[in-house]
Amino acid sequence: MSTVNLVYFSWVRERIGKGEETLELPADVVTIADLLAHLKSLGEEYEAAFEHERVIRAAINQEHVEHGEPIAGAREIAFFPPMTGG
Amino acid sequence: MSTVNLVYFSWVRERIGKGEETLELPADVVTIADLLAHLKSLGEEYEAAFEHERVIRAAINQEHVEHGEPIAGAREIAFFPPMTGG
Amino acid sequence: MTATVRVQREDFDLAAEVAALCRGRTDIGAVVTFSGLCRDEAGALAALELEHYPGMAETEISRICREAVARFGLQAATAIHRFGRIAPGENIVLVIAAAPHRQAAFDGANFIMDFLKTSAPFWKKEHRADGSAGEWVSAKDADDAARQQW
Amino acid sequence: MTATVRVQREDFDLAAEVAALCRGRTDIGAVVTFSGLCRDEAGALAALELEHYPGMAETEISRICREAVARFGLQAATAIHRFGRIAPGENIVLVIAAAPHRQAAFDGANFIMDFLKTSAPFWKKEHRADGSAGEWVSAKDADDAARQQW
Repeated sequence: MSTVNLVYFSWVRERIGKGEETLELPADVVTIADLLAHLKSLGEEYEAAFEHERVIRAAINQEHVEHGEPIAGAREIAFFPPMTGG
Repeated sequence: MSTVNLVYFSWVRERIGKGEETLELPADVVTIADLLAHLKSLGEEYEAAFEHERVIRAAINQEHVEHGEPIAGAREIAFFPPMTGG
Repeated sequence: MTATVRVQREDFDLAAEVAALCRGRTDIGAVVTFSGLCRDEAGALAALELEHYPGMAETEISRICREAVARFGLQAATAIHRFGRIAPGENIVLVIAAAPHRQAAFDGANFIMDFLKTSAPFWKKEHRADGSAGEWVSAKDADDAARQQW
Repeated sequence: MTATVRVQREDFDLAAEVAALCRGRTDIGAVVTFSGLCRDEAGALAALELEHYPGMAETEISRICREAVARFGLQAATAIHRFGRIAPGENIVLVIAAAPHRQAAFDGANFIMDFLKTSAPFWKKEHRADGSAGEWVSAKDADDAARQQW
Protein backbone atom coordinates (compact mmCIF):
# COMPACT_ATOMS: atom_id res chain seq x y z
CA MET A 1 0.00 0.00 0.00
CA SER A 2 1.16 3.50 -0.78
CA THR A 3 -0.39 6.85 0.04
CA VAL A 4 -0.93 9.47 -2.66
CA ASN A 5 -2.53 12.90 -2.82
CA LEU A 6 -5.01 13.24 -5.68
CA VAL A 7 -6.24 16.57 -7.09
CA TYR A 8 -9.05 17.13 -9.58
CA PHE A 9 -9.95 20.12 -11.73
CA SER A 10 -12.81 21.45 -13.86
CA TRP A 11 -15.60 18.96 -14.61
CA VAL A 12 -13.53 16.06 -13.26
CA ARG A 13 -13.62 17.84 -9.89
CA GLU A 14 -17.34 18.62 -10.23
CA ARG A 15 -18.30 15.04 -11.10
CA ILE A 16 -16.25 13.50 -8.29
CA GLY A 17 -17.60 16.14 -5.93
CA LYS A 18 -14.30 17.16 -4.39
CA GLY A 19 -11.09 18.89 -5.41
CA GLU A 20 -8.63 16.71 -3.53
CA GLU A 21 -8.29 13.61 -1.43
CA THR A 22 -5.64 11.29 -0.04
CA LEU A 23 -5.91 7.59 -0.91
CA GLU A 24 -4.16 4.37 0.02
CA LEU A 25 -3.41 2.50 -3.20
CA PRO A 26 -3.16 -1.30 -3.60
CA ALA A 27 0.25 -2.56 -4.72
CA ASP A 28 -1.06 -3.60 -8.14
CA VAL A 29 -1.76 0.03 -9.11
CA VAL A 30 1.43 0.72 -11.06
CA THR A 31 0.57 3.21 -13.79
CA ILE A 32 -1.79 6.16 -14.31
CA ALA A 33 -4.05 3.82 -16.30
CA ASP A 34 -4.14 1.38 -13.36
CA LEU A 35 -5.02 4.25 -11.06
CA LEU A 36 -7.88 5.37 -13.31
CA ALA A 37 -9.27 1.81 -13.34
CA HIS A 38 -8.96 1.64 -9.56
CA LEU A 39 -10.73 4.98 -9.08
CA LYS A 40 -13.58 3.91 -11.38
CA SER A 41 -14.17 0.95 -9.04
CA LEU A 42 -14.75 3.29 -6.09
CA GLY A 43 -18.18 4.59 -7.08
CA GLU A 44 -20.39 6.03 -9.78
CA GLU A 45 -19.10 9.59 -9.28
CA TYR A 46 -15.65 8.37 -10.36
CA GLU A 47 -17.18 6.35 -13.18
CA ALA A 48 -18.89 9.53 -14.42
CA ALA A 49 -15.73 11.61 -14.09
CA PHE A 50 -13.55 9.12 -15.98
CA GLU A 51 -16.19 7.77 -18.39
CA HIS A 52 -14.27 8.99 -21.43
CA GLU A 53 -10.89 7.94 -20.14
CA ARG A 54 -8.93 8.89 -23.24
CA VAL A 55 -9.66 12.60 -22.91
CA ILE A 56 -8.53 12.70 -19.28
CA ARG A 57 -5.15 14.39 -18.76
CA ALA A 58 -2.88 13.49 -15.88
CA ALA A 59 0.02 15.12 -14.07
CA ILE A 60 2.45 13.63 -11.57
CA ASN A 61 4.07 16.10 -9.20
CA GLN A 62 2.72 18.90 -11.42
CA GLU A 63 4.19 17.59 -14.68
CA HIS A 64 2.11 16.31 -17.60
CA VAL A 65 2.36 12.52 -18.07
CA GLU A 66 0.85 9.89 -20.37
CA HIS A 67 -1.50 7.20 -19.04
CA GLY A 68 1.24 4.59 -19.24
CA GLU A 69 3.48 6.49 -16.81
CA PRO A 70 4.43 4.62 -13.58
CA ILE A 71 3.22 6.40 -10.47
CA ALA A 72 5.98 5.18 -8.16
CA GLY A 73 7.31 8.08 -6.10
CA ALA A 74 4.36 10.34 -6.86
CA ARG A 75 3.48 12.78 -4.08
CA GLU A 76 0.66 14.42 -6.01
CA ILE A 77 -1.32 13.11 -8.96
CA ALA A 78 -3.77 15.36 -10.82
CA PHE A 79 -6.60 14.50 -13.23
CA PHE A 80 -8.31 17.06 -15.43
CA PRO A 81 -9.93 17.64 -18.85
CA PRO A 82 -8.06 19.13 -21.83
CA MET A 83 -7.00 22.65 -20.93
CA THR A 84 -8.80 25.74 -22.17
CA GLY A 85 -6.71 28.66 -20.91
CA GLY A 86 -5.22 31.50 -22.88
CA MET B 1 6.09 69.87 -73.54
CA SER B 2 4.46 69.07 -70.25
CA THR B 3 5.21 70.34 -66.75
CA VAL B 4 5.72 67.95 -63.85
CA ASN B 5 6.67 68.28 -60.20
CA LEU B 6 9.51 65.97 -59.20
CA VAL B 7 10.31 65.00 -55.61
CA TYR B 8 13.36 63.09 -54.36
CA PHE B 9 14.06 61.32 -51.08
CA SER B 10 16.94 59.85 -49.11
CA TRP B 11 20.24 59.50 -51.00
CA VAL B 12 18.54 60.30 -54.31
CA ARG B 13 17.69 63.70 -52.83
CA GLU B 14 21.21 64.10 -51.38
CA ARG B 15 22.96 63.24 -54.65
CA ILE B 16 20.78 65.53 -56.77
CA GLY B 17 21.17 68.24 -54.14
CA LYS B 18 17.51 69.19 -53.85
CA GLY B 19 14.27 67.68 -52.63
CA GLU B 20 11.98 68.93 -55.35
CA GLU B 21 11.84 70.74 -58.62
CA THR B 22 9.49 71.49 -61.49
CA LEU B 23 10.58 70.50 -64.98
CA GLU B 24 9.34 70.90 -68.53
CA LEU B 25 9.52 67.53 -70.24
CA PRO B 26 10.07 66.89 -73.97
CA ALA B 27 7.20 65.08 -75.70
CA ASP B 28 9.27 61.91 -76.22
CA VAL B 29 9.43 61.31 -72.45
CA VAL B 30 6.57 58.82 -72.14
CA THR B 31 7.42 56.45 -69.32
CA ILE B 32 9.21 56.53 -65.97
CA ALA B 33 12.19 54.88 -67.71
CA ASP B 34 12.23 57.66 -70.34
CA LEU B 35 12.13 60.23 -67.56
CA LEU B 36 15.08 58.61 -65.77
CA ALA B 37 17.08 58.66 -69.02
CA HIS B 38 16.15 62.31 -69.55
CA LEU B 39 17.16 63.28 -66.01
CA LYS B 40 20.52 61.50 -66.38
CA SER B 41 21.23 63.74 -69.36
CA LEU B 42 20.84 66.87 -67.22
CA GLY B 43 24.10 66.60 -65.28
CA GLU B 44 26.44 64.45 -63.25
CA GLU B 45 24.44 64.89 -60.02
CA TYR B 46 21.51 63.12 -61.73
CA GLU B 47 23.87 60.53 -63.19
CA ALA B 48 25.14 59.81 -59.67
CA ALA B 49 21.62 59.63 -58.21
CA PHE B 50 20.33 57.26 -60.88
CA GLU B 51 23.55 55.33 -61.54
CA HIS B 52 22.00 52.03 -60.43
CA GLU B 53 18.71 52.62 -62.17
CA ARG B 54 17.19 49.26 -61.31
CA VAL B 55 17.15 49.90 -57.56
CA ILE B 56 15.40 53.27 -57.97
CA ARG B 57 11.73 53.23 -56.95
CA ALA B 58 9.17 55.58 -58.48
CA ALA B 59 5.76 56.87 -57.51
CA ILE B 60 3.24 58.80 -59.62
CA ASN B 61 0.79 60.95 -57.69
CA GLN B 62 1.96 59.16 -54.50
CA GLU B 63 1.37 55.63 -55.77
CA HIS B 64 4.13 53.11 -56.44
CA VAL B 65 4.69 52.40 -60.15
CA GLU B 66 7.04 50.29 -62.28
CA HIS B 67 9.58 51.90 -64.62
CA GLY B 68 7.45 51.03 -67.64
CA GLU B 69 4.52 53.10 -66.36
CA PRO B 70 3.39 55.99 -68.65
CA ILE B 71 3.66 59.37 -66.95
CA ALA B 72 0.82 61.06 -68.84
CA GLY B 73 -1.37 62.95 -66.38
CA ALA B 74 1.18 62.89 -63.59
CA ARG B 75 1.09 65.92 -61.29
CA GLU B 76 3.85 64.64 -59.00
CA ILE B 77 6.54 62.04 -59.70
CA ALA B 78 8.81 60.80 -56.90
CA PHE B 79 12.12 58.94 -57.05
CA PHE B 80 13.68 57.23 -54.05
CA PRO B 81 15.75 54.22 -52.93
CA PRO B 82 14.19 51.03 -51.54
CA MET B 83 12.34 51.89 -48.35
CA THR B 84 13.73 51.15 -44.90
CA GLY B 85 10.95 52.14 -42.53
CA GLY B 86 9.32 50.08 -39.82
CA MET C 1 16.30 36.36 -15.75
CA THR C 2 14.69 36.67 -19.15
CA ALA C 3 11.20 35.36 -18.37
CA THR C 4 8.62 37.02 -16.13
CA VAL C 5 5.68 34.76 -15.29
CA ARG C 6 2.73 35.53 -13.05
CA VAL C 7 -0.62 33.85 -12.36
CA GLN C 8 -2.91 36.31 -10.64
CA ARG C 9 -6.50 37.31 -9.97
CA GLU C 10 -6.03 41.04 -10.64
CA ASP C 11 -5.78 42.71 -14.05
CA PHE C 12 -2.40 43.57 -15.62
CA ASP C 13 -1.07 46.79 -17.12
CA LEU C 14 0.17 46.25 -20.67
CA ALA C 15 2.23 49.44 -20.85
CA ALA C 16 3.86 48.87 -17.44
CA GLU C 17 4.87 45.32 -18.42
CA VAL C 18 6.37 46.44 -21.73
CA ALA C 19 8.18 49.30 -20.01
CA ALA C 20 9.58 46.95 -17.34
CA LEU C 21 10.89 44.61 -19.99
CA CYS C 22 12.57 47.36 -22.07
CA ARG C 23 13.82 49.62 -19.27
CA GLY C 24 17.44 50.74 -19.60
CA ARG C 25 18.06 48.68 -22.72
CA THR C 26 18.89 49.81 -26.24
CA ASP C 27 19.42 46.38 -27.79
CA ILE C 28 15.74 45.47 -28.25
CA GLY C 29 14.45 46.08 -31.77
CA ALA C 30 11.00 44.48 -31.64
CA VAL C 31 8.38 43.92 -28.97
CA VAL C 32 5.27 41.86 -29.72
CA THR C 33 2.44 41.68 -27.21
CA PHE C 34 -0.59 39.42 -27.23
CA SER C 35 -3.61 40.24 -25.09
CA GLY C 36 -6.36 37.64 -24.84
CA LEU C 37 -9.72 39.08 -23.81
CA CYS C 38 -12.99 37.64 -22.56
CA ARG C 39 -15.22 37.85 -25.61
CA ASP C 40 -18.99 37.91 -25.87
CA GLU C 41 -20.38 38.53 -29.32
CA ALA C 42 -23.96 37.51 -28.68
CA GLY C 43 -24.55 39.17 -25.30
CA ALA C 44 -25.24 35.73 -23.76
CA LEU C 45 -22.19 35.61 -21.51
CA ALA C 46 -22.13 37.18 -18.03
CA ALA C 47 -18.56 36.14 -17.27
CA LEU C 48 -15.97 33.39 -17.53
CA GLU C 49 -14.73 31.61 -14.43
CA LEU C 50 -11.06 30.68 -14.84
CA GLU C 51 -9.94 27.73 -12.75
CA HIS C 52 -6.26 26.82 -12.55
CA TYR C 53 -3.87 24.37 -10.95
CA PRO C 54 -1.83 26.51 -8.54
CA GLY C 55 1.87 25.82 -8.76
CA MET C 56 1.71 23.76 -11.94
CA ALA C 57 0.26 26.73 -13.86
CA GLU C 58 3.30 28.90 -13.05
CA THR C 59 5.74 26.02 -13.63
CA GLU C 60 4.25 25.09 -16.99
CA ILE C 61 4.11 28.69 -18.30
CA SER C 62 7.71 29.28 -17.16
CA ARG C 63 8.82 26.17 -19.01
CA ILE C 64 7.07 27.33 -22.20
CA CYS C 65 8.62 30.81 -21.93
CA ARG C 66 12.11 29.43 -21.37
CA GLU C 67 11.69 27.19 -24.42
CA ALA C 68 10.57 30.18 -26.53
CA VAL C 69 13.50 32.29 -25.31
CA ALA C 70 15.96 29.57 -26.30
CA ARG C 71 14.30 28.64 -29.59
CA PHE C 72 13.76 32.15 -30.99
CA GLY C 73 16.63 33.98 -29.30
CA LEU C 74 14.27 36.22 -27.36
CA GLN C 75 15.86 38.91 -25.21
CA ALA C 76 12.95 38.78 -22.78
CA ALA C 77 9.53 37.20 -22.39
CA THR C 78 6.59 37.93 -20.11
CA ALA C 79 3.47 35.84 -19.55
CA ILE C 80 0.69 36.78 -17.15
CA HIS C 81 -2.46 34.65 -16.84
CA ARG C 82 -5.43 35.67 -14.72
CA PHE C 83 -7.80 33.38 -12.82
CA GLY C 84 -11.17 33.89 -11.14
CA ARG C 85 -14.22 35.64 -12.56
CA ILE C 86 -13.56 37.66 -15.72
CA ALA C 87 -16.24 39.73 -17.48
CA PRO C 88 -16.56 40.31 -21.25
CA GLY C 89 -14.11 42.96 -22.41
CA GLU C 90 -11.66 42.16 -19.60
CA ASN C 91 -8.15 40.79 -20.05
CA ILE C 92 -7.43 37.08 -19.54
CA VAL C 93 -3.84 36.65 -20.63
CA LEU C 94 -0.84 38.75 -21.66
CA VAL C 95 2.24 37.50 -23.51
CA ILE C 96 5.18 39.71 -24.46
CA ALA C 97 8.22 38.74 -26.52
CA ALA C 98 11.21 41.01 -27.16
CA ALA C 99 13.92 40.33 -29.73
CA PRO C 100 16.47 42.15 -31.89
CA HIS C 101 14.33 41.58 -35.01
CA ARG C 102 10.63 41.42 -35.68
CA GLN C 103 10.07 37.84 -36.86
CA ALA C 104 11.61 36.34 -33.72
CA ALA C 105 9.37 38.51 -31.56
CA PHE C 106 6.25 37.53 -33.54
CA ASP C 107 7.19 33.83 -33.53
CA GLY C 108 8.08 33.86 -29.84
CA ALA C 109 4.78 35.37 -28.73
CA ASN C 110 2.80 33.12 -31.07
CA PHE C 111 4.66 29.99 -29.86
CA ILE C 112 4.08 30.86 -26.21
CA MET C 113 0.35 31.35 -26.85
CA ASP C 114 -0.02 28.10 -28.81
CA PHE C 115 1.64 26.06 -26.07
CA LEU C 116 -0.02 27.95 -23.24
CA LYS C 117 -3.44 27.15 -24.76
CA THR C 118 -2.81 23.40 -24.80
CA SER C 119 -0.38 22.85 -21.90
CA ALA C 120 -1.03 25.38 -19.14
CA PRO C 121 -3.52 23.99 -16.59
CA PHE C 122 -6.42 26.46 -16.89
CA TRP C 123 -10.09 25.74 -17.51
CA LYS C 124 -12.87 28.15 -18.44
CA LYS C 125 -16.48 27.86 -17.31
CA GLU C 126 -19.22 30.11 -18.64
CA HIS C 127 -21.60 32.09 -16.46
CA ARG C 128 -24.58 32.87 -18.65
CA ALA C 129 -26.29 36.25 -18.75
CA ASP C 130 -29.73 34.65 -18.27
CA GLY C 131 -28.57 33.06 -15.01
CA SER C 132 -28.76 29.49 -16.32
CA ALA C 133 -25.94 27.08 -15.59
CA GLY C 134 -23.05 27.60 -17.96
CA GLU C 135 -20.88 24.99 -19.62
CA TRP C 136 -17.20 24.27 -19.32
CA VAL C 137 -15.55 25.56 -22.49
CA SER C 138 -14.43 22.67 -24.72
CA ALA C 139 -10.86 22.37 -25.92
CA LYS C 140 -10.52 23.08 -29.63
CA ASP C 141 -8.91 20.70 -32.12
CA ALA C 142 -7.60 23.85 -33.81
CA ASP C 143 -5.53 24.61 -30.73
CA ASP C 144 -3.87 21.19 -30.84
CA ALA C 145 -3.24 21.67 -34.56
CA ALA C 146 -1.69 25.07 -33.89
CA ARG C 147 0.68 23.53 -31.38
CA GLN C 148 1.64 20.67 -33.70
CA GLN C 149 2.87 23.07 -36.37
CA TRP C 150 5.91 24.21 -34.32
CA MET D 1 -13.66 53.24 -39.45
CA THR D 2 -11.57 50.19 -38.58
CA ALA D 3 -8.09 51.55 -39.31
CA THR D 4 -6.30 54.30 -37.40
CA VAL D 5 -3.18 55.57 -39.17
CA ARG D 6 -0.86 58.36 -38.08
CA VAL D 7 2.57 59.59 -39.18
CA GLN D 8 4.00 61.83 -36.50
CA ARG D 9 7.17 63.20 -34.96
CA GLU D 10 6.15 62.63 -31.32
CA ASP D 11 6.18 59.31 -29.45
CA PHE D 12 3.03 57.18 -29.08
CA ASP D 13 1.41 55.62 -26.03
CA LEU D 14 0.94 51.86 -26.49
CA ALA D 15 -1.63 51.46 -23.72
CA ALA D 16 -3.69 54.45 -24.84
CA GLU D 17 -3.82 53.14 -28.42
CA VAL D 18 -4.91 49.66 -27.33
CA ALA D 19 -7.50 51.15 -24.97
CA ALA D 20 -8.88 53.39 -27.73
CA LEU D 21 -9.23 50.44 -30.05
CA CYS D 22 -11.00 48.21 -27.48
CA ARG D 23 -13.13 50.82 -25.71
CA GLY D 24 -16.76 49.87 -25.23
CA ARG D 25 -16.43 46.58 -27.12
CA THR D 26 -16.83 43.02 -25.86
CA ASP D 27 -16.43 41.25 -29.21
CA ILE D 28 -12.62 41.44 -29.42
CA GLY D 29 -10.86 38.26 -28.30
CA ALA D 30 -7.26 38.96 -29.28
CA VAL D 31 -5.09 42.06 -29.59
CA VAL D 32 -1.56 41.81 -30.98
CA THR D 33 0.77 44.81 -30.85
CA PHE D 34 4.12 45.26 -32.54
CA SER D 35 6.50 47.97 -31.37
CA GLY D 36 9.60 48.61 -33.45
CA LEU D 37 12.39 50.32 -31.53
CA CYS D 38 15.60 52.07 -32.47
CA ARG D 39 18.27 49.52 -31.61
CA ASP D 40 21.93 49.98 -30.87
CA GLU D 41 23.78 46.89 -29.75
CA ALA D 42 27.32 48.14 -30.19
CA GLY D 43 26.99 51.63 -28.73
CA ALA D 44 28.01 53.13 -32.09
CA LEU D 45 24.68 54.77 -32.92
CA ALA D 46 23.73 58.23 -31.67
CA ALA D 47 20.34 58.27 -33.37
CA LEU D 48 18.39 57.41 -36.51
CA GLU D 49 16.98 60.12 -38.74
CA LEU D 50 13.68 58.98 -40.26
CA GLU D 51 12.79 60.69 -43.53
CA HIS D 52 9.36 60.14 -45.07
CA TYR D 53 7.24 61.15 -48.03
CA PRO D 54 4.44 63.22 -46.48
CA GLY D 55 1.04 62.29 -47.81
CA MET D 56 2.14 59.11 -49.53
CA ALA D 57 3.31 57.63 -46.21
CA GLU D 58 -0.16 57.94 -44.68
CA THR D 59 -1.88 56.79 -47.88
CA GLU D 60 0.31 53.73 -48.26
CA ILE D 61 0.01 52.64 -44.61
CA SER D 62 -3.77 53.10 -44.76
CA ARG D 63 -3.93 50.94 -47.86
CA ILE D 64 -1.89 48.20 -46.14
CA CYS D 65 -4.09 48.33 -43.03
CA ARG D 66 -7.31 48.14 -45.05
CA GLU D 67 -5.95 45.14 -46.92
CA ALA D 68 -5.05 43.43 -43.64
CA VAL D 69 -8.49 44.15 -42.17
CA ALA D 70 -10.19 42.58 -45.21
CA ARG D 71 -7.82 39.65 -45.56
CA PHE D 72 -7.71 38.52 -41.91
CA GLY D 73 -11.13 39.73 -40.77
CA LEU D 74 -9.62 42.18 -38.31
CA GLN D 75 -12.04 44.12 -36.12
CA ALA D 76 -9.63 47.04 -35.92
CA ALA D 77 -6.10 48.00 -36.90
CA THR D 78 -3.80 50.82 -35.83
CA ALA D 79 -0.49 51.86 -37.38
CA ILE D 80 1.60 54.78 -36.16
CA HIS D 81 4.98 55.59 -37.71
CA ARG D 82 7.29 58.27 -36.36
CA PHE D 83 9.66 60.46 -38.34
CA GLY D 84 12.53 62.77 -37.39
CA ARG D 85 15.41 62.04 -35.03
CA ILE D 86 14.95 58.92 -32.89
CA ALA D 87 17.47 57.81 -30.25
CA PRO D 88 18.32 54.18 -29.32
CA GLY D 89 15.66 52.69 -27.07
CA GLU D 90 12.94 54.96 -28.50
CA ASN D 91 9.89 53.79 -30.43
CA ILE D 92 9.81 53.98 -34.24
CA VAL D 93 6.60 52.22 -35.20
CA LEU D 94 3.49 50.74 -33.59
CA VAL D 95 1.09 48.29 -35.21
CA ILE D 96 -2.01 46.90 -33.49
CA ALA D 97 -4.40 44.27 -34.82
CA ALA D 98 -7.60 43.16 -33.08
CA ALA D 99 -9.63 40.10 -34.02
CA PRO D 100 -12.04 37.58 -32.50
CA HIS D 101 -9.32 34.90 -32.44
CA ARG D 102 -5.59 34.94 -31.90
CA GLN D 103 -4.17 33.73 -35.21
CA ALA D 104 -5.94 36.44 -37.21
CA ALA D 105 -4.57 39.09 -34.85
CA PHE D 106 -1.01 37.68 -35.11
CA ASP D 107 -1.22 37.35 -38.90
CA GLY D 108 -2.76 40.81 -39.31
CA ALA D 109 -0.04 42.57 -37.33
CA ASN D 110 2.70 40.56 -39.01
CA PHE D 111 1.29 41.26 -42.49
CA ILE D 112 1.04 44.99 -41.83
CA MET D 113 4.65 45.09 -40.65
CA ASP D 114 5.98 43.09 -43.60
CA PHE D 115 4.27 45.39 -46.12
CA LEU D 116 5.01 48.54 -44.18
CA LYS D 117 8.73 47.65 -44.26
CA THR D 118 8.84 47.32 -48.03
CA SER D 119 6.08 49.70 -49.24
CA ALA D 120 5.74 52.63 -46.86
CA PRO D 121 7.97 55.54 -48.00
CA PHE D 122 10.35 55.92 -45.04
CA TRP D 123 14.13 55.95 -45.05
CA LYS D 124 16.54 55.67 -42.13
CA LYS D 125 19.87 57.45 -41.87
CA GLU D 126 22.34 56.76 -39.07
CA HIS D 127 23.89 59.44 -36.90
CA ARG D 128 27.01 57.89 -35.43
CA ALA D 129 28.04 58.26 -31.79
CA ASP D 130 31.59 59.34 -32.80
CA GLY D 131 30.17 62.23 -34.83
CA SER D 132 31.27 60.81 -38.19
CA ALA D 133 28.87 60.87 -41.13
CA GLY D 134 26.39 58.01 -40.92
CA GLU D 135 25.08 55.87 -43.73
CA TRP D 136 21.60 55.44 -45.12
CA VAL D 137 20.33 52.08 -43.88
CA SER D 138 20.19 49.54 -46.72
CA ALA D 139 17.01 47.68 -47.55
CA LYS D 140 17.23 44.02 -46.63
CA ASP D 141 16.57 41.17 -49.03
CA ALA D 142 15.01 39.40 -46.04
CA ASP D 143 12.31 42.07 -45.91
CA ASP D 144 11.39 41.49 -49.55
CA ALA D 145 11.33 37.75 -48.90
CA ALA D 146 9.07 38.27 -45.88
CA ARG D 147 6.63 40.21 -48.01
CA GLN D 148 6.66 37.63 -50.80
CA GLN D 149 5.47 34.90 -48.44
CA TRP D 150 1.98 36.41 -48.04
